[in-house]
Amino acid sequence: MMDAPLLPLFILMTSLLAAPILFALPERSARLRTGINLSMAALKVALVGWLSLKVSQGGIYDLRFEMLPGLEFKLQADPLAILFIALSAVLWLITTVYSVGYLEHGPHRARFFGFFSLCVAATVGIAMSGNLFTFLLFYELLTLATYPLVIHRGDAASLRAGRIYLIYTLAGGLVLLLGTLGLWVLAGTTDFVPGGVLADVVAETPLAAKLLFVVLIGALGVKAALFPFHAWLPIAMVAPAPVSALLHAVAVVKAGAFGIMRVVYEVFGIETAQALGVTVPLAVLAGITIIYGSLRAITQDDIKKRLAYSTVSQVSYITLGVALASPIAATGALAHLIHQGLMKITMFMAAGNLAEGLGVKRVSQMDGVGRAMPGTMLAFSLAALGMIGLPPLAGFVSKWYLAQGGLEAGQDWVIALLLGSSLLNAIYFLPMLHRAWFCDAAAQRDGAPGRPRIGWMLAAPPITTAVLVLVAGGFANAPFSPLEWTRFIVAIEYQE
Amino acid sequence: MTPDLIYGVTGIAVFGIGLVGALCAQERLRRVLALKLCSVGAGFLLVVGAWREPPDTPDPVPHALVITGIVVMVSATAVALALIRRLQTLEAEDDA
Amino acid sequence: MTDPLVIFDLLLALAIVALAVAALSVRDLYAMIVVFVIFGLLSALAWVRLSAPDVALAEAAIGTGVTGALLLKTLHHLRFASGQRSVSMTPTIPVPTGVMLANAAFCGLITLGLAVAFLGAPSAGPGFDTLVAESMPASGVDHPVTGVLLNFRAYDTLMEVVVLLAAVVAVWQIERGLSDAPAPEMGEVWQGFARLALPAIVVVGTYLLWVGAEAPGGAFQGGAVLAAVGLLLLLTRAYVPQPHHRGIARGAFVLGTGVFALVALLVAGGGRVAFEYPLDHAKTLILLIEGMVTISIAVTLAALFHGREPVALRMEDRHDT
Amino acid sequence: MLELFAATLITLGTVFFIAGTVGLLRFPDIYCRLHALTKADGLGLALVALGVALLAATPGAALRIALIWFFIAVSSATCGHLIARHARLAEGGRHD
Amino acid sequence: MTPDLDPMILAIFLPLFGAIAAFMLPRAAAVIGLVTLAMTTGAVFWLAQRVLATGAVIVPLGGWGAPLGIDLRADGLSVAMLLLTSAVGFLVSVAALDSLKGADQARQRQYFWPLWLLLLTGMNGVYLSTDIFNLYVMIEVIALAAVGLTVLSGTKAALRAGLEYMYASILGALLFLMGVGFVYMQAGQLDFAGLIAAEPSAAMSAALALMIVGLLLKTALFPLHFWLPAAHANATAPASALLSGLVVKAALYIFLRLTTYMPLPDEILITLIGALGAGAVLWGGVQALRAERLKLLVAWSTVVQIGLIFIAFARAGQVGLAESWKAAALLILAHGVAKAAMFLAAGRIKDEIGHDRIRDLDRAPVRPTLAQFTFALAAISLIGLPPSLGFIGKWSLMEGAMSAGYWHWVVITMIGTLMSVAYFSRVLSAFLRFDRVRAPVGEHQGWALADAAPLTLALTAIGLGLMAAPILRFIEIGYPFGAAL
Repeated sequence: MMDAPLLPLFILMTSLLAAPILFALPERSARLRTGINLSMAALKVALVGWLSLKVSQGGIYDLRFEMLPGLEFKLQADPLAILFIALSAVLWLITTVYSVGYLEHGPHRARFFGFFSLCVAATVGIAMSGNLFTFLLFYELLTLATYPLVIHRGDAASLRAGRIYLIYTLAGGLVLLLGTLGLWVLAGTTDFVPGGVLADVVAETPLAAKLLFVVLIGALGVKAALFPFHAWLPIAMVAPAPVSALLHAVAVVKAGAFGIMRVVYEVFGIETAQALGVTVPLAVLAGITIIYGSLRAITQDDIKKRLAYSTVSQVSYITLGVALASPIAATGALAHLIHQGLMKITMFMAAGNLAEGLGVKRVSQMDGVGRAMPGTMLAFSLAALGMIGLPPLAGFVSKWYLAQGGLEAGQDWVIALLLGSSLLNAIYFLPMLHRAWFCDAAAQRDGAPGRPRIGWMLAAPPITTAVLVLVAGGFANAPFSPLEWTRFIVAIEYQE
Repeated sequence: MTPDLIYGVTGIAVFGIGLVGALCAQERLRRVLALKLCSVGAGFLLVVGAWREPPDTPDPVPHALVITGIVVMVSATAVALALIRRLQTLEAEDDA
Repeated sequence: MTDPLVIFDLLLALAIVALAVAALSVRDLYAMIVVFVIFGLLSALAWVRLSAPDVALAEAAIGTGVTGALLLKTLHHLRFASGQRSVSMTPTIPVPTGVMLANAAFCGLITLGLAVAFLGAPSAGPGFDTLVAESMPASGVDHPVTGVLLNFRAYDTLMEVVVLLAAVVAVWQIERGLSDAPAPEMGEVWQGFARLALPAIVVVGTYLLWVGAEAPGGAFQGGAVLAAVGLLLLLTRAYVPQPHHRGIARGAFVLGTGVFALVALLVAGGGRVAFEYPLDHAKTLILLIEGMVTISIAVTLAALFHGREPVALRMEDRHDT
Repeated sequence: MLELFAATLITLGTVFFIAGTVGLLRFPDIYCRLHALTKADGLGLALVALGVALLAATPGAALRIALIWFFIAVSSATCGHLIARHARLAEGGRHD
Repeated sequence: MTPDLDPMILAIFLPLFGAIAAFMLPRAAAVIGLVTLAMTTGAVFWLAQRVLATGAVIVPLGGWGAPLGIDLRADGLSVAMLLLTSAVGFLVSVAALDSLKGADQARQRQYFWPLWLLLLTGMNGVYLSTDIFNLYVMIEVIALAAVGLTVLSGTKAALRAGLEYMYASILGALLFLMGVGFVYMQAGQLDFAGLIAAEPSAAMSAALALMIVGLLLKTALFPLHFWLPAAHANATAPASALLSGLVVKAALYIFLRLTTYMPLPDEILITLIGALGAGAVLWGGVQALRAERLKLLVAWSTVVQIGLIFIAFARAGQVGLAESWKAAALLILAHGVAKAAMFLAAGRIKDEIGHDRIRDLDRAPVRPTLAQFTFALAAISLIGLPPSLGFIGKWSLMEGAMSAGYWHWVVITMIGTLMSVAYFSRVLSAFLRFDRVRAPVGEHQGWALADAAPLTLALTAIGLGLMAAPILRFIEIGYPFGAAL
């Protein structure tokens, strides 16, 4: 089989090069734009499949490019990267279909899809970054590419939200720059190495190392919506549905969580971090975020805001799993990276369909929508049940591993936390399902005539992802399932 | 007391006076003149530096430099004055 | 027994400083210019005392003469433009006295510091004396200042001519052919004087240029004196610049720069670098350059005095942006 | 002998200059001032020039001094005329 | 007789002859200008190749050699500045072709080219000079040509700003000249080698102080920046781009050079210069936040960037100077490219929309999309977001400051970055707002060829970040400057 050392670069380029082409296309050539979008997305999925095959066979991909003396731009494709890229590639393909349908007659489509591509390129870059410096480059690119998407509507509300989003994320980026510089000055390298690069520094100047940890986690915590840096996420809900779907399920928050993973595992090294005594506070912070996000979600009437607070809560599962410093918890965290992505994107796309098809934007308007849009609501319900952790859905698998990991790490409170969180999830999701399926629509909508018209491009994506949620949970032990792949990664990170 | 000492201090004084004028003068024309004073002060310094106790002849290089400086300064002055003239014309048109 | 000349030096120095102060403090702008002209002439005298006749000539002709004429012309224009009103008005908000005093004190401190530095510097310190003396035979001229200007540091001099060119381009650009203040009516005596003076000035200017090779004088001084011809012609309205003269004027402006730069470039080759005149032709080349530069300087200075580009006056030009 | 004579001439010339200057400062209106200045200075200049010419080393130098005297005399006369003329015109303008 | 052509000589003489030709033949000025720019760029590339091959090169003009004669010297840093000048200059010239094409701009067209080519002569001269008096003459060439360009539009605001600029320029040059006088008195020499050899003394300190203050005035470091915003904001777009992107860099370059030859005698002075830079960053940032017009905002951002460059210079104190100049040089290059792009884009936006009031930008039914995009790209570099060259410069700045433990510079830089995000996002959010326009928005009005030059510049500003390592290696050629003289 042909060997392509530049494969990671090709994967990056499928979306990076698509962006300028999409920008340059005139607004009206919609078909061509859709064609480019879909073929690039499909190409990326194929390339990622090939790459993961090669990596599972032991292939090593490592591209370097000197930016400053000693400081390299470095792309690598390790299993952890593959996990994230695969998620992005698949969901990009699905979301692209959804966006094409969603924006069929909207304005500024050239701009939208250009930045959309850039955004995915940044996510892929973040995944494949071989050092913190490269990570920083893509992290900032992600901020810049998502800003125009967040304010896509161009009205006062979205601009206000955009400003808040920009302030949070750029400030976070600046702090990350500070942390990267600190790492570079302290350790003389910013490379991601399993086991970490800071063992010597921790031994010599633990205070500086602790400070560095706080700075880095603080910076990444902004994007990961870690309490107390989460406020931007619900506000950014003004963005169009596909943007919310992709950003919250994949790009932005996951980039933050992924970064925390890289920092704990490959900058500090899990043992060094444990020795430094920073993992438990991080786990506690994650725990607080989980509960806090769920509590806030209960009180939200706006569907997208409720989902957003749910994201705040759910993403911290990943942080929690990382911080517990147990291989089993880590497996759960990594699996949750995928599972939460699948579930959350389903729910956002479904919410978008409700708004598009029925004009339903609030929980209180959801009465009877199940009958009006059964496919969409079925998908939504599956994802919601998964979130709550109902076996055998995907969410159950990750929660199960997290709980076991908590036991293994001797942090018994995690069990209570997970149970409490599941309970809260049920409290804010089940009423939605109840309204959708068991309440009468007529009470609210004055005899909405017939079925709402949404095209297949809107209807199919959430159903597809919902099926994936089922599959990921049900066939968790199959080869190439997310769970199997995460075991492969954990073996590397824990250097077993 | 030799001429170089006397005129050196003179040159620095003239430079200083020009500096005050350049910073404080109100009228546009006077500011140009103040700058010209500064340039004369700088010229003094170079000419003084070139001076040698007679019968030695002075160093010709600074003389050349000062001549260059004088020509440069008249060019700059001409441009500044042209600006002033045009501005005044425009402002007078506005008043009218 | 002090040298009586020291007393003269001291008095002259005092007068120079006093005139400088007077130029900045006298209220009337016309008086200011007159005081400045006297100041310039006395400075030139001081430079003669410092054995710098070339510089004195240049300062008297260009630094004082041409500058004074430019200032007077501008003042005349300002008074005309503002309709005989006092020109001392400024569009800026008056600076508070406190700020002025602070500025003055600040400048005074700087001046004191400079004076201390000056007194600490070596008197008649190291210089180029020996180097110039050694290199003069290879320079092609006999007068050291000319040697420095046209040979050792010819590049500086070329750029100085470029500055003049830039100035005249900028001035033509700035003054958009707007109507000028009318020339003052001078009378017949003046006309007669001009007729008498013009040829004499031409002779003097050419003489200064020619003599520059071995004695004080040279292109700049000669050019300035010749520029006086232009000033006289313009003032007497014996010559009124016409739009169709612009081509010739442009040619005259760039003549010095162009020839200078061309010569500098063309002598390079065969192991020589730019500006390295072959020794046999050095004198000729320098004279050629000086001649062309003199013409340019004379015409340029006169054009700077005249100010605006001679374009056909149309109403729409007045608001040309 | 010659030097003494020259010195006397120069001193005398200086006296006239001083007298002219005093006149410039003390006389009431522009015409009187102009009168004092042109007359006294014209004579003073001539005397000083003559004295200096006597001291000149070469005939060429003496000739140059004579030329200088001539041109200054002519230009100062012209200047005097111009000033007076300007003054009268300005006055006429005021009376109208 | 075939003259020996030397790229250094060509870099100075080509624009000079071009200026003469453009002045003599006003109708063909644009063609002459473009050809000259292209040829000058070629000469500079030739020079770059020579410097790459052999290291620093020297031409003793007139064959005399310093100190009697004047030497031209090209090393990595000077060639980098030359490349910046001619390449940015070429693209700005292309943009000028379009932005000065109006029927009422005949005079502007006629005078733009000779003035700009004279300006180029002066700047190239500065970058190759090794003699402080020659530098004085060169900065005067620059000053006169730059003032001419500033007032090209002939509006009253431009003239007022131009006059203020003229005063500041002359004063700065005269302070420099006075410093030259002191150097002569003490050292008896005017070339850089003489400066290195000179003993420290009161006269040399005075000389250094005078020259530095003069240069700071010309480069507009806070609080000597008073002339800059109005001058840069009121000039026509291509002139603004040249003034802001290139002209202030000449004085900055002399400053960098001078301080390597005459080291600042005291740590306090370096801190002071850094503190002035910090003042520029903060004050300029506040003013940019308050600016009502787009071009004024961009001009204030220049004040900020100049301050940042001086912080980069001072970032690691006296000990760090051997490295700090590189960070400063990177920022100079980055700002040169990005600011030129930004001013051109701002000019395009103003042309298309008809005004540049930030408050009303979002009311415009016409959106010059490409110019707005260019503006955003340039802002990325100016804010210092990766992977732009501005980011690399800022990284170097902060890295040096952190390694030396000078945390205050890190903090100031971060505050400055946040402020720049704030003031640029004022503009960018206006671009992206649509709900205040009643008429249908013509979003693609701006796909004109005129956008090509600024867009290229903006993309270059970002792409150059990827080239930072070779750029750094290149500007180090011939360093330390003194040893190779």
